[in-house]
Amino acid sequence: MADLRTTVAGISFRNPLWLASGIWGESGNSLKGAWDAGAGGVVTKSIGSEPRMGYPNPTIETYDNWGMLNAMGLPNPGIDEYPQEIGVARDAGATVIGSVFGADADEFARLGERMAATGVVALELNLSCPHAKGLGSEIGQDPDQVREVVSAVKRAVRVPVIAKLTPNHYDVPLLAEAAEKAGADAISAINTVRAMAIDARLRRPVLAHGSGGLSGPAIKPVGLACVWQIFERVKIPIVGMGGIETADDVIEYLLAGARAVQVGTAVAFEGVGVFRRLGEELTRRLDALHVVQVADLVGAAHGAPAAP
Amino acid sequence: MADLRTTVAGISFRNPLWLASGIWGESGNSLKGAWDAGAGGVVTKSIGSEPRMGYPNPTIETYDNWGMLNAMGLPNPGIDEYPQEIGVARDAGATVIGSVFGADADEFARLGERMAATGVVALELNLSCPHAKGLGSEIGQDPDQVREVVSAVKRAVRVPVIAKLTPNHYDVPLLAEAAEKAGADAISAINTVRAMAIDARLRRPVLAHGSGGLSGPAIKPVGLACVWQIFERVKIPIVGMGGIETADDVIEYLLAGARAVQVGTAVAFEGVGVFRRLGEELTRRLDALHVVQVADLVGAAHGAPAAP
Amino acid sequence: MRTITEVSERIVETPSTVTLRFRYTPAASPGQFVMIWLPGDDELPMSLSYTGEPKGVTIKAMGATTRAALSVQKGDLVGIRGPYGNHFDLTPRRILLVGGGSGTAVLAPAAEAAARAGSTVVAALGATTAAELLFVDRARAFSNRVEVATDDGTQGHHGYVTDVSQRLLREDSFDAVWTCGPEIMMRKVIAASEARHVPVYCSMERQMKCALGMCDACALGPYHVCSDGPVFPAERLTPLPEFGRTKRDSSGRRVPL
Amino acid sequence: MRTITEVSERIVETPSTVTLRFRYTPAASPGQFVMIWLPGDDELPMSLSYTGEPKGVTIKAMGATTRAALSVQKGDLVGIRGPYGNHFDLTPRRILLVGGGSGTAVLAPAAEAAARAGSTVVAALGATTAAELLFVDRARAFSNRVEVATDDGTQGHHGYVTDVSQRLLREDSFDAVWTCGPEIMMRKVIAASEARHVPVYCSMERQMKCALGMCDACALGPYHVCSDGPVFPAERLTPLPEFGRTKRDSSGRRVPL
Ligand SMILES: Cc1cc2nc3c(=O)[nH]c(=O)nc-3n(C[C@H](O)[C@H](O)[C@H](O)COP(=O)(O)OP(=O)(O)OC[C@H]3O[C@@H](n4cnc5c(N)ncnc54)[C@H](O)[C@@H]3O)c2cc1C
Ligand SMILES: Cc1cc2nc3c(=O)[nH]c(=O)nc-3n(C[C@H](O)[C@H](O)[C@H](O)COP(=O)(O)OP(=O)(O)OC[C@H]3O[C@@H](n4cnc5c(N)ncnc54)[C@H](O)[C@@H]3O)c2cc1C
Ligand SMILES: Cc1cc2nc3c(=O)[nH]c(=O)nc-3n(C[C@H](O)[C@H](O)[C@H](O)COP(=O)(O)O)c2cc1C
Ligand SMILES: Cc1cc2nc3c(=O)[nH]c(=O)nc-3n(C[C@H](O)[C@H](O)[C@H](O)COP(=O)(O)O)c2cc1C
Ligand code: FES
Ligand code: FES
Repeated sequence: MADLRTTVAGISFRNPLWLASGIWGESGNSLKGAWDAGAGGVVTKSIGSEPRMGYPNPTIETYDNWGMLNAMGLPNPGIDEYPQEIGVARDAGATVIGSVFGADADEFARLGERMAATGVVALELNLSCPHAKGLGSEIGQDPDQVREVVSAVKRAVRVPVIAKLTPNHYDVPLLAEAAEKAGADAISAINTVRAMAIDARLRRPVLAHGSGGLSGPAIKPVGLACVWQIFERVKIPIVGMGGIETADDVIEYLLAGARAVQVGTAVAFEGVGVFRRLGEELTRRLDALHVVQVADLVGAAHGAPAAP
Repeated sequence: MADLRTTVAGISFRNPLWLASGIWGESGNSLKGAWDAGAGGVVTKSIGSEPRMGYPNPTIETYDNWGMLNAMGLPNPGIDEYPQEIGVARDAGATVIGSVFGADADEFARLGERMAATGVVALELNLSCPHAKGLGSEIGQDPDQVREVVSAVKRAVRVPVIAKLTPNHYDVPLLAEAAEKAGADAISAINTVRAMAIDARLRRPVLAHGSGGLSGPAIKPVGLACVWQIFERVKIPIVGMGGIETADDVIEYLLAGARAVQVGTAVAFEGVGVFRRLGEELTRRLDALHVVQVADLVGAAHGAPAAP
Repeated sequence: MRTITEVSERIVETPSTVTLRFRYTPAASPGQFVMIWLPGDDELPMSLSYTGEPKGVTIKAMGATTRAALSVQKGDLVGIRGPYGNHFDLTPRRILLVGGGSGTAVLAPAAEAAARAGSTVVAALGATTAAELLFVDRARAFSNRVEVATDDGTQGHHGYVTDVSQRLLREDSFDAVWTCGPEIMMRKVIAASEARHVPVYCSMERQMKCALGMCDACALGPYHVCSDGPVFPAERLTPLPEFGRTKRDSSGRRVPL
Repeated sequence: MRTITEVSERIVETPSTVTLRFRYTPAASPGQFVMIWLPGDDELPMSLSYTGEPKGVTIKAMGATTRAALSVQKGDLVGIRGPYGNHFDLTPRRILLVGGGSGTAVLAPAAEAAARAGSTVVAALGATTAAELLFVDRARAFSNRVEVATDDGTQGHHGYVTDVSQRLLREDSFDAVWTCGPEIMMRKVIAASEARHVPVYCSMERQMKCALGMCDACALGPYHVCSDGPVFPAERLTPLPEFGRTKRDSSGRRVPL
């Protein structure tokens, strides 16, 4: 039976299927729930310095079974309150990755330090929320600021640092290179794609915030392109995501260059049972393809162009 | 009955539903066919200085009914041969917009001049193909180069110039502003979203070119966000596109700020009859909403945020 | 995917409560809720107080948005998505209903359906004052025993509805108790029912954003009220330290109820 | 959406032609084609020479890619999408088949189906030389009159298959002619049939990229071969200046056939 274990930045995960940030990650009980349901790692909601209410509703729009738009606005209880939530998840034995967002390198560093102190195995820096002015997205689109933020956090913590990138850029690997140069231990990609819903009859945007971020199956081709291109330009490991729903989706991300993946929207469409199903499906599929371990697939589609 | 006519950059169109570039636009007979089928304007395939074979097959991947990935690689017969094709469409009375792509401002200007000489009502500059190195996409992501190209073309021609933008940028309106400053008469958006398909079993990219561009319903939320944001930052008219399949989709683009729209992938999913159906549906829908003319909807959702 | 639909009827139920009826065709079971968007304002979770066509929600003014909802008029457009969540088990038996304030909104259609399916329903309904009593007439149609309580004694028992339900539990025998209202009230209902070994089902309320079991806004212990609830058997709630004590605000912080 | 499927059988039909069979379950009618992807190489349009399970295509080496296709072995994986395009009308009647070279590949399953449905089929099949004659035995199973022609006279009539079909049109009466082969051949078939007022249906070939009626690669006059064809009644083709004379290359330029 195929071995689902994977290693990212020296940390070993029981399987490559992580809970994505912002899904089930505001409360410790939910992190624990996703872990108990079979996730290989659980990423917390992105946490800031202060409690943040997020945007008013509507915060969500769904598109049949192929996509979802959200502008939650980074609601989170703030770093003062949050450690107790992580405590619940850690007590349950979960491998927790702590996500943080901030307005500048200093804030990221301070938050990173406090998050690291909760005992998370790694930090994920949200450099990529497409709908929160001044909180990550502007930083995340500028290679210089990416470098500054990552450097500052690296100086402040000893746990591995994962830089989470936006797809809303003409050259995503450029951002990955900046993160790598600054010492990032891994890249995760992608956050949601900038998007919007308008109601024809009401003549207004649907989301209270106006624009939001697209997630789900519709962005899988976008995520794959980003991971592929990042893999060609950096050496540090990649955690891929965007639209994962099936074992083949996972395999495609691995082939593009990811060492692990995150699952977000599928939790809404299917429930947290998605982790168990994906794990089982992945084992069966790897066995059928005679793949012994996840690592054997990482980046394996590179160098095999579709035409001569 | 609602009046479907619309005006873009001083040119009047019998309806706001244009055939998008790259769909049915390589041959004059097809341009004529789309016009006869009810399109309000027809945009040619993007034409370059030399004949170009494009990429080998596979050039296409489809996703259920919500999206399509392509890397055609800008095949086109070249500007020497192409005028005869436009002749066929013009003889049929079609309102033709000529699309061109080039490697630098000079080439764009020379091509623009020759395309304008064929009698097209306007030029569309393809500054945005996501999968053709050196041909539009690099130019189209750099505001300075956008300005140069548009200025050069404006000096060379008297017909209105439409700058077609990519969504693969952190600040699409910045590109629109550059085009506007350089004298562009209109903006069109969006071209396809950079994306990729990988086959899990074959361990290779599906498209011969590797990456490609996503189109169809999946990118409608992305196109709406771009048009909305461009509308807030420039005064020149906008032609919106990305995933249009229904009259409501058209209305949403109008509300976001478009004065006309283009339809691409829906021609593959439904056939060219999509133009007649959309025209009829749009008329009925506007009547039901008591909208007298298309112009009344343009940008009408701005200033009506979903929450206070 | 929201459906934009017209309010086809607006019924003032009490000084602080209105019912909005609207056409919304997806099938729904009593206990389920919808997200109702008041365009230009918030989107709120509301139990369906009418699960057949036209569907309906019954809204009590609690804060800014629900107050705004009271001014929605017939013909206005609202956005509906759902229905979401689980529902009451309608197997025929003897059911005691304990509704506090707007909590009666979700119990009424469930009791109606249960009665139609052969259940015997006894209802205890409470409110601050007589004018605020909700759906008493509606309850009389599905139940031949409806008892009310008001905090100020203007109608029925002078005091809490839990006094009434406690008495009913003593006087009569039931197979199940269905309750919705302030959590402190539901805690009391549970305590009294457990003493008599009657299983209790509570319809819970928490802040909601996605209603899809994703955003964690409605986290309640290990559950998400939107997807694991809103109807919970009491034995799932009583072990939770937050039940009747804390909820989470929009930021996810725990705050007192 | 492509289906990746294994080649379950590989049959060498002639020195330059092989048939590949594979499991591909979507329903198909004779005349339709698929896009077959040889991973690591090109993707090509190929008519289904077998429309039932396992489906099959019959490929003649023409250029680089089709030569590569000849080396595909049993067990190799190929990508299939489709079927695309229209198909032959299988209403029972008297049908004359005129196949040139690999053109017989698309006619064979159509004639089989027509014969099964009650048609009488007479077949005229041509090739450069005896060894290159395709599906002659298969034709004998659905037709009791199969005549062949070879350019070099190694089998049957020494000369063009159109000589044979012209004679058959004179000797016999037909309700329809189905033809596939070089366009110059099909032009001759049309001329002879029109003289006798027999409607002709031609299966056309053009460069294909999308196969979805979108990219214009297969534009033929006002038609797209992939979505309006590949089967066209002759009266749609004869008015076209390009029919039998020019095609478009990958860039869309008109080039001589
Ligand atoms: C599944 C579900 C079904 C519901 N069904 C109904 C219904 O049928 N009828 C109805 O009137 N209401 C119902 N509600 C509650 C309703 O959604 C809230 O009362 C409403 O969100 C309050 O909004 P507001 O902005 O007016 O009040 P706010 O300004 O947010 O708050 C007003 C006051 O109410 C309190 N409050 C707000 N929300 C809640 C809550 N969820 N639970 C407890 N106290 C709260 C606040 O703390 C404050 O004291 C339901 C809620 C859920 C989750
Ligand atoms: C709908 C359809 C169904 C087809 N069915 C079959 C089939 O069942 N069996 C089969 O063997 N082939 C079939 N073909 C043709 C096959 O797709 C082409 O022969 C093939 O694309 C040639 O590829 P190549 O790269 O090997 O040749 P190239 O290197 O592209 O060309 C080799 C030679 O063939 C000529 N040629 C290439 N393509 C065509 C064409 N489409 N029409 C005419 N001449 C051409 C070239 O000009 C050149 O002389 C079909 C084509 C279409 C459009
Ligand atoms: C409701 C919602 C909330 C999210 N919140 C966050 C967040 O707080 N921090 C973050 O880095 N990403 C956040 N994301 C992005 C996801 O982590 C993920 O990158 C994205 O949704 C793509 O994966 P998916 O298609 O599997 O959902 C959020 C996504 C959704 C749908
Ligand atoms: C097959 C295909 C070819 C295209 N070729 C071009 C092109 O040559 N020039 C161009 O500006 N856009 C081209 N596009 C982009 C479309 O014009 C359009 O911007 C995009 O597809 C979004 O619209 P849609 O979702 O309606 O297809 C092409 C799109 C497709 C699907
Ligand atoms: S409201 Fe989002 S998880 Fe329940
Ligand atoms: S192959 Fe693209 S239109 Fe026919």
